[in-house]
Amino acid sequence: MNELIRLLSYMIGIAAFLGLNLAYLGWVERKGAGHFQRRTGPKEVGPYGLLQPLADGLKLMSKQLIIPANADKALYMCAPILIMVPAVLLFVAIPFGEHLVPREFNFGLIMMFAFASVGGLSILIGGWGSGNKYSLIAGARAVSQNVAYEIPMLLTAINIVMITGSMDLNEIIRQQGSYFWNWNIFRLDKSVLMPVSFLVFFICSLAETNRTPFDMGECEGELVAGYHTEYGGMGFGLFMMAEYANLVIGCSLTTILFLGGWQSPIGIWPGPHWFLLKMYFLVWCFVWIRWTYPRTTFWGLLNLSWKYLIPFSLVNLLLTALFIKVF
Amino acid sequence: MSSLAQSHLRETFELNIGPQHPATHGVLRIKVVMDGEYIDRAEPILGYIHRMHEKMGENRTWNQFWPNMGRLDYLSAIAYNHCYAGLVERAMEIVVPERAEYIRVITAELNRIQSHLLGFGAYIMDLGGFTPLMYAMDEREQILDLLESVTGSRLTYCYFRFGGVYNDIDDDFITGTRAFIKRFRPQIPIYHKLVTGNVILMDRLIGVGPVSAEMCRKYGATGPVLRGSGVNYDIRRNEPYSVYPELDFDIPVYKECDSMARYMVRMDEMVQSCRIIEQALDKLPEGPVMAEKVPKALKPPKGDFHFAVEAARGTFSMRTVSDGTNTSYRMRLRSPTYSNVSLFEEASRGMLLSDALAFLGSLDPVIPEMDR
Amino acid sequence: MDRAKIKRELENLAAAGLPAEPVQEKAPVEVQAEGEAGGKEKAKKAEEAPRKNGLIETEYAKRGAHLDVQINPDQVVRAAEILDGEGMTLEMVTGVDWIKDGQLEVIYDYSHAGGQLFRVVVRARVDRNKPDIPTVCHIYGGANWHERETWEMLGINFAGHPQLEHFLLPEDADFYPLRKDFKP
Amino acid sequence: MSGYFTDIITGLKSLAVGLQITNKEFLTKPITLQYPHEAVKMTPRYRGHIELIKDPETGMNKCISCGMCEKGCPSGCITVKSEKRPGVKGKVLTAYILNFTTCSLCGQCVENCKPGAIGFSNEYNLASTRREDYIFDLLRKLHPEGIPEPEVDPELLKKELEKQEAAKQAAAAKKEPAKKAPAAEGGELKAEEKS
Repeated sequence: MNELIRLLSYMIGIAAFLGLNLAYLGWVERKGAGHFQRRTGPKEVGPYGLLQPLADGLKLMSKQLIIPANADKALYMCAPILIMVPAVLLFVAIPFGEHLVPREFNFGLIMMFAFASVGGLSILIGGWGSGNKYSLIAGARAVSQNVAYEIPMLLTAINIVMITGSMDLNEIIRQQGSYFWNWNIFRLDKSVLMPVSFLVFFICSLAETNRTPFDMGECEGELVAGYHTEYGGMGFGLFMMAEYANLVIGCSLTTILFLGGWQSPIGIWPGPHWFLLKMYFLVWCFVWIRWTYPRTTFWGLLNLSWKYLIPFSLVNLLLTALFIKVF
Repeated sequence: MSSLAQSHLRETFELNIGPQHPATHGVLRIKVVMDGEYIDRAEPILGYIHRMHEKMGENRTWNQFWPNMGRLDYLSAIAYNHCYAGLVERAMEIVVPERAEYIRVITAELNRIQSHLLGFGAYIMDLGGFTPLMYAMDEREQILDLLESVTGSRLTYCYFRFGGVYNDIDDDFITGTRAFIKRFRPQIPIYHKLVTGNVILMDRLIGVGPVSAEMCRKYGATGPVLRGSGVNYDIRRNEPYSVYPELDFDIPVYKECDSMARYMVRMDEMVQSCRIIEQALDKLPEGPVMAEKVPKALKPPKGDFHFAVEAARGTFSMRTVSDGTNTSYRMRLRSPTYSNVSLFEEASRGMLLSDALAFLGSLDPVIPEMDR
Repeated sequence: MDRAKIKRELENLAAAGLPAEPVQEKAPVEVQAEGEAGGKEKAKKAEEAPRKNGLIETEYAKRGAHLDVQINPDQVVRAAEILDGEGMTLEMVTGVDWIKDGQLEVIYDYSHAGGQLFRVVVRARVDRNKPDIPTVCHIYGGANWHERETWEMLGINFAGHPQLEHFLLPEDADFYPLRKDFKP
Repeated sequence: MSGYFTDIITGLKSLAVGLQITNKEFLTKPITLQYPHEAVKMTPRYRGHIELIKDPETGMNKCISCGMCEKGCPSGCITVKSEKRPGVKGKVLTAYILNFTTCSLCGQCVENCKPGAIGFSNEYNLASTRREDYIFDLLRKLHPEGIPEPEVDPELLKKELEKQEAAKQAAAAKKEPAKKAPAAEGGELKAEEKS
């Protein structure tokens, strides 16, 4: 019975956390974009435009759902739902605090990667199912991009597993003790390239979430809106929300693996607030980057992956193995 | 033969870029035959905003044709004003007062900066960076305010008149312009830091869309496209009009022939325009701004006349055939974008889609001017 | 670029074109005679008549061109070749409808792309009922669009043009708007 | 190989510089003008739609209904309606209709106007969903409270009446040659112009 109540409260909690994030990250992004560009961003609906997400949501929900004539109906309909599933599901494994975790899996890391790759699949389904050439190109791009970036990402994750000897996310955090020099990003005694490794992981999570400068899938300059060109109303809304959900997941994972999760950087009051602080800082960096850089080309992106990220993560893997053996 | 050998049967598909597409800033349509991500053939299709300005020139009096000049290239309308004024003044042999000529140059150069600023911002937006556009817009607003205070309009200027300009400039405008230049100069290095030096942008522009000087010649491409191909050709220098010979400025030329070169030409031209404006303000003589005795009902002599100016996008020239009446017998507008974009079909062959759009943006097309 | 050479060659070209039309063979003599006679009315009449083939050196400051040459329609390709060899660029192609003479005039504007100030205007007149003129597309790629537009607006048929399709006007346009007898 | 690492370093540096610039902009105040809450100040030379100018002495417009604005307009968007009233010098403007939907704000009409009866207004925030809202009667705009009647000059009225009477008499006297009546009218007009 107790377990049931616990599960129920976690479900409600996650749903609330997710909903709040999806709505207000959009607001944060628009407000941030505004201020990066010498303007103010949304400010008319509610104080500081805080009710803007509600207005947007209402607008999207009240729109008519149109299925294009030559779309594959089933695929077209299931793509936006499919993209939300892993995003929501993965919250189950994220340890927000030492005891604030819905379910501790001892293979949490693997699960994260396994489900995250469903996102790429749903983009392909959405792109293919729309029956639109722009969407199709975007879908193909997004998939090959995801494939290219999962390699360095996994290599980096293996690195962490080698250091901590565990795939349990909470265990990984626990091993990075309090004080920030114990975080994996600064574990120079395990491999001197750990900060670089963090950068690699960060870039990969940028690419995984399909955000500028790696938004090849939806680059509005070339492919109109990429894989969600044909989606309107809540279909589009789900794609947009999934982007933010993936953003939160990606940043959470980076926080867990490299920045010590809920551990305190100064040794006092460890808890979920540190987790959220670190995660939102990374989210902010994502927003910041988005409104600073232009988009890369597809070749530029693959070049980056194969010429820089993969060699670096491989070298790092070797170094870690060496360090662990020697020291 | 292995089944992995490349098949000669290529599967291509057609893709429409435009007429309503975020990559084209107007209603340009490009019918692209794609082979995967590569372009097999890209055919620009024009005419979505065709308004037959040339016919309008035939059934309006010379004075009545003025407002059309603001509606061709809405971004550098003053250069177009300049061309029309020069054309009819050449036909009528009207001598323009010196002050008016200086005012013409000052406003035309302000207009050029404004046009390049928007070109810069919109180009980076094409490449996915939205922020530089807003910074460029901020500076551009300052210019629009200045030009509004003297011409009365913000975009579709109808400011020049045969024999001078419509309004004299006042001290507020002069101090405002000087203040603007003072404010604008330090902005350019910031743009270069934020955008030009960015490794992502360099990766997208360097070596993309090569257009050789010979190709420019064959297609009649002018302006930053030609100067980005290493040809030092600028009507302001090579075919001097107005008071440009009295002013000291450089023509930026880049030899790389790629999109980056064209982009850099525009950026450097803004600096040169600042120089021109400063000198013109220093040299600004007193006197009238309209020639005396310009008849209200103009009747240029018979014959055909030609005049060319350097607009923001290249050589804009007009040819008119006058039959001695109060309307033109034939008015021909040669717009730079028309020639510049005509080389797109040949140059874009075999390009990646994203490169082709970076290339198209570097040609900086303004569609109403192209369609006329 | 050799100005004198361009002038000489174009002059020769225009002269070579003269005997091709038997009507025009007589005409220049006639005009000259009239000019010498100095009769006011006759001079006016000569002005009214369509221009004869030949090269005129115009004053740049007054006309905006240095050389103004009128040739036969079949010679425009040769003229383009001469000018192309000298590094000139084709700036625009356009046409004028001389409805009174029953002719259409095609005007080619050449300028020097290398930066020297030298503008050449090449004109050719075609019959209004049979407006055929060879294309210069294969020499100047840029002529493609200009010729296409001239065909569309004035109905001048550029023989050998790869793609004489509607361009600026709607696809079903069956009129030539820049012709003087066009009534919208 | 060294090029490989310098590429990475310069690349990362350029990216960092970009972030620095946007961050600086983030911390400075936005420069946008909150339009509906704050008004834009227009320059005095701003060319809005044209308007009739009130003569401060008489409180009337200065238009003499010559029609030069109508003729000079490239888009033909001006219609001047006027009529002759007894006892008033010249023609009286009854309506000055501007079809703003086709106006290109070129200012030819203002330049062509010899008496300086029209000028540019400073109105910029015109908005409507109906086309008819942009067919302005500028005379009505000038006098929103009602178009005042032009002052009748009693002397002129008397003269005119006399002339009309004379013309009538002349017409009655020479009834057969009807052709001469227009001549008399012409004379009347000329006299008016002189006065």
